[in-house]
Amino acid sequence: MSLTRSTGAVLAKELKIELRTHDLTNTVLFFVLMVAGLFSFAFSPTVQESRRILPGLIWLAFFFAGTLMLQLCFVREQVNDTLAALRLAPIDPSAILFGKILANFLFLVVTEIVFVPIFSVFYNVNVWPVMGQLLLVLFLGTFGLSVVGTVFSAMTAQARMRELLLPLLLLPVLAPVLIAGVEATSELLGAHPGIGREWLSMLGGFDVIYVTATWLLSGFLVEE
Amino acid sequence: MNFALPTSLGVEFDRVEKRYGGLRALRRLSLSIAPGEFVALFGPNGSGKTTLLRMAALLVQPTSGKVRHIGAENLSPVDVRRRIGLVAHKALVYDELSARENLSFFAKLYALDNAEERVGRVLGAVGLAHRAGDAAGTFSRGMRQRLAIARALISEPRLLLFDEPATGLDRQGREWLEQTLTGLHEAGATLIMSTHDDSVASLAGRSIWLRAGRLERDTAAADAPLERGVRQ
Amino acid sequence: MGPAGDGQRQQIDGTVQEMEMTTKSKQRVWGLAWVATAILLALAGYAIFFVAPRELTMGNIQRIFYVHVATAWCGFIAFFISFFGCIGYLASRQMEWDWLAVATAEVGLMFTTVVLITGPVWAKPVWGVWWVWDARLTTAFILEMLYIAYLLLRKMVTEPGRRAMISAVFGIFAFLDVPLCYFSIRWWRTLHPAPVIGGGPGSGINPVMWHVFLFGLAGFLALTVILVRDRYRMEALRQKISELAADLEEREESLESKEVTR
Amino acid sequence: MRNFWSILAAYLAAWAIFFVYSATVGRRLARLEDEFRRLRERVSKD
Repeated sequence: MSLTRSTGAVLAKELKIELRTHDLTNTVLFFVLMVAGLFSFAFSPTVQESRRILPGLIWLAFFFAGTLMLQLCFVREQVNDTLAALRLAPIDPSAILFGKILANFLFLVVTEIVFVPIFSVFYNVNVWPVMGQLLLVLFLGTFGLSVVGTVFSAMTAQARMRELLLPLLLLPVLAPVLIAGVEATSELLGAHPGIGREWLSMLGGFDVIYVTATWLLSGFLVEE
Repeated sequence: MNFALPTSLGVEFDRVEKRYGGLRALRRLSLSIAPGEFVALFGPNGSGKTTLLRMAALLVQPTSGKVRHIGAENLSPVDVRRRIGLVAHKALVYDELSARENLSFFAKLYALDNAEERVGRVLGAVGLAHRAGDAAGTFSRGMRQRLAIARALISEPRLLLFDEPATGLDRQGREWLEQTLTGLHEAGATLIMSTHDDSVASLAGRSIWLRAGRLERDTAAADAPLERGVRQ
Repeated sequence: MGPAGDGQRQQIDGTVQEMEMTTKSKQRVWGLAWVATAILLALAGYAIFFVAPRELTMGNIQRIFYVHVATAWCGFIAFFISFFGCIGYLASRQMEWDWLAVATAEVGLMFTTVVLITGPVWAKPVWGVWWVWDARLTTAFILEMLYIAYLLLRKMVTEPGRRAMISAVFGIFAFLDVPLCYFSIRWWRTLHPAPVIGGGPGSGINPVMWHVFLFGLAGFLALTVILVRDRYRMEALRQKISELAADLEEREESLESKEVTR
Repeated sequence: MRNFWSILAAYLAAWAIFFVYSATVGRRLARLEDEFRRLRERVSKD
C-alpha cells in the first residue's frame, strides 16, 4: 500500500475519532481563549503596546495549546494498545506518524482560523488586510510544531512523567520557529506590512528538515 | 469460513534473547514451529510467552538471535506482516469507533479488496453482526474479545498468534472459540496460542512450556493433559 | 545447574580474569593522563595571565577569551561527537554508541556551562550588560537547554535499549536544530564580536596570544578526552553490573528450584 | 589591574566547574567499580 494511501487512512481515522469526541479541539479552543483573555487582564495593554506584543502572544498561545494537545496523541493509542495494531499492519511506519502529524496540524489550523479574528478584536489590531499572509506564516510554523510535537509525543508516550517531559523537549527545539514566526508576524502587523522572505524560508526550511528526519527515523519511533 | 490460503507460515527462533534492562524475558531460546502446526504455550506469568508471541508478530526485536518465518523466504517484510495475525492482551481496537468502522479501518490498512463485504462476513463469523454499529467502548469483555479476534482474522492471516484468547469469554464464547480455532487449523493456518484454559488447550497438537524465558518442555499433544495436571 | 549453566559460568570467569589483567595497566595509564591534563591546565592558566600580552582595546578582560573560546570549541566538538553517537546507535544498535553519545553530551554540557558563565563576565565591562539575546549567546543558551532536555529524557526512560533509541532520536533532532537556531538569531540581531580566528581580512591575533590560546585549547581537549572516557566507562560498568546481577539472581533461582526438586 | 575581579571570578568559576564535575565523575565511577568488584567476587565465590 502506498505511503499516501496509508497516511490518508490513518488521518481519516484520527479525524473520525476527533469529530466524535471533540476532546482535542475543545481543549485547545478553550485554552487559547483563556490565554487571550487572561493576558489582556494581566497587562491591559494600550493599542500601541498590543501591536508590539500581539505576535509573541499569538505564537506562545498556540505553542502551549499545541503542547497540551500533542500529549494525548499517542497516549490515546495506549488505552487498547492500538499502536501495536498499527505496527502490525503492512504499512510504512512513517504513515502512522504522518497521518497523526496531518491530523494535529488540521486541529491547530482550525483553532488558528477561529482565533486570529478573536485576538484581533480583543487587542484592537486590524489583521484583515494581511489575513492571508498571516495565516500562511501561522500554518508554516504550526506544521513544524505538529511534526516535532507528534514525534516527541511518540517518543515520550512510555516515559515516566511524560506530561512534564514533552514541553521540556519540545520548546527548545521549536526556538527557531518561534523566532521566525514572531518576527514575520511583527512585520505583517507593523506600520509597513510586508513579509520577510528569510523568515518564510526559515519556517519552510525547518518543516522540510524535520519532515525528512521523521521520515528517516519513523521506524525507530514506533518501536516497542 | 474459508480462511488461510494454501501456503502457511511457520516461525523459527534461533538462540533468541530479549533483555529489558537487567530483566531477561527470553534466554537463548531456540524453537521451531512448522507451517500448519497448532501449538499451545504454557508457563507461569512472566515466563516469556507474551514476548515470544509479540516477537513472532514482528512487534518486538530480539536483543540477540534471529527470528525467521518459515515459508516466507521469498517475501518482503511487508508481505510477511500481511500474513500474520495477533490477538493480544488488549483488544487492539478503538473504543470511539464502532465494530464495523474498526474493521473497515484495518481492512484499509491491509489494502484488502472488497473490504465492505469482507467486514460483514467476519462480523457475522464472530457473532457481532447485531452490534456492528455500536462503539467498541460499549462492548462487554467477551464481545471485545470477539471483536479482537475479528480484527486479527480480517486479513486472512496464515500465522495466527493468540495471547490468552479465552479471557473474558463465557462458556458459549469458548465453544465458539474452539470451533473457530479448529476451523482455522483445518484450513491450514499455523496457530500459536498461550492459554490457561484446558479445554481450549486440548485442541493443540503440540504443547510447549516456558519457564523464566527458557524452553522447559516440548511435547506432542497426547501427553499434554497429564503434564498439565502435574505442572500447574 | 545443567552443563549449559557451567559453560556460561566459565565464560563469565574467563572475561572477569581477562578484564582484571587489562584494567590494572589501563588504570595506570589513565591515572597518568589525569595528572598530565591537570599540569597542562595549570600551565595554561599561568600562560594566560603572565605570558599573553595585554590586549590594547579591551585590556585584561580579554584574557577571558582563552577559556571562553577554547571551552566553546570543546563543547561543540563534544556535541558533534554525540550526534554521531546517536546516528551510530540507530545504525548499529550497539550500546557502545549510546554510551559515547551520553558521555559526550554530558561533558559538552559541562563545557557549555563554562561558556555561558565566562561570556557574561566578559560582556559586562565590554558591552555594559551581562547578557544580550545575540545569535551566539542565544544559540549557546538553546544548546544548553537542548542537552539538559536530553539528559532529563534519559532519566525518565529506564529500559536501556529503549532509552538508547529514544535519546538517539532526540539527540539527532536536537543537533539538527543548532544551525537553524544560529541562523534565525543571526538574522534577528547580532552583537557578538566576529570570529577573530579564521575571520575575514583584518582579523587575526598576535602570535603569542595565538600560541597561548592553542596551549590552553590542548589542555581543554585533553580534559574532554579523559572526562568522556571516564563517563563512557561508567555506562559500560552499569551494563556489566546489571548483567552480573541478573546472572546471580538466575543462579540463586536455579539453586532454589534444585532444592525443591530434591 | 582593571577588571581584575571579573577575570578572577570567571577563571575561578570555570576551574571550579571543571573540578567539581571531574570529582563527581570520579566518585560515581569509583562507586560503580566497587559495586562491580563486589558482584564479581560473589559470582566467582559461588
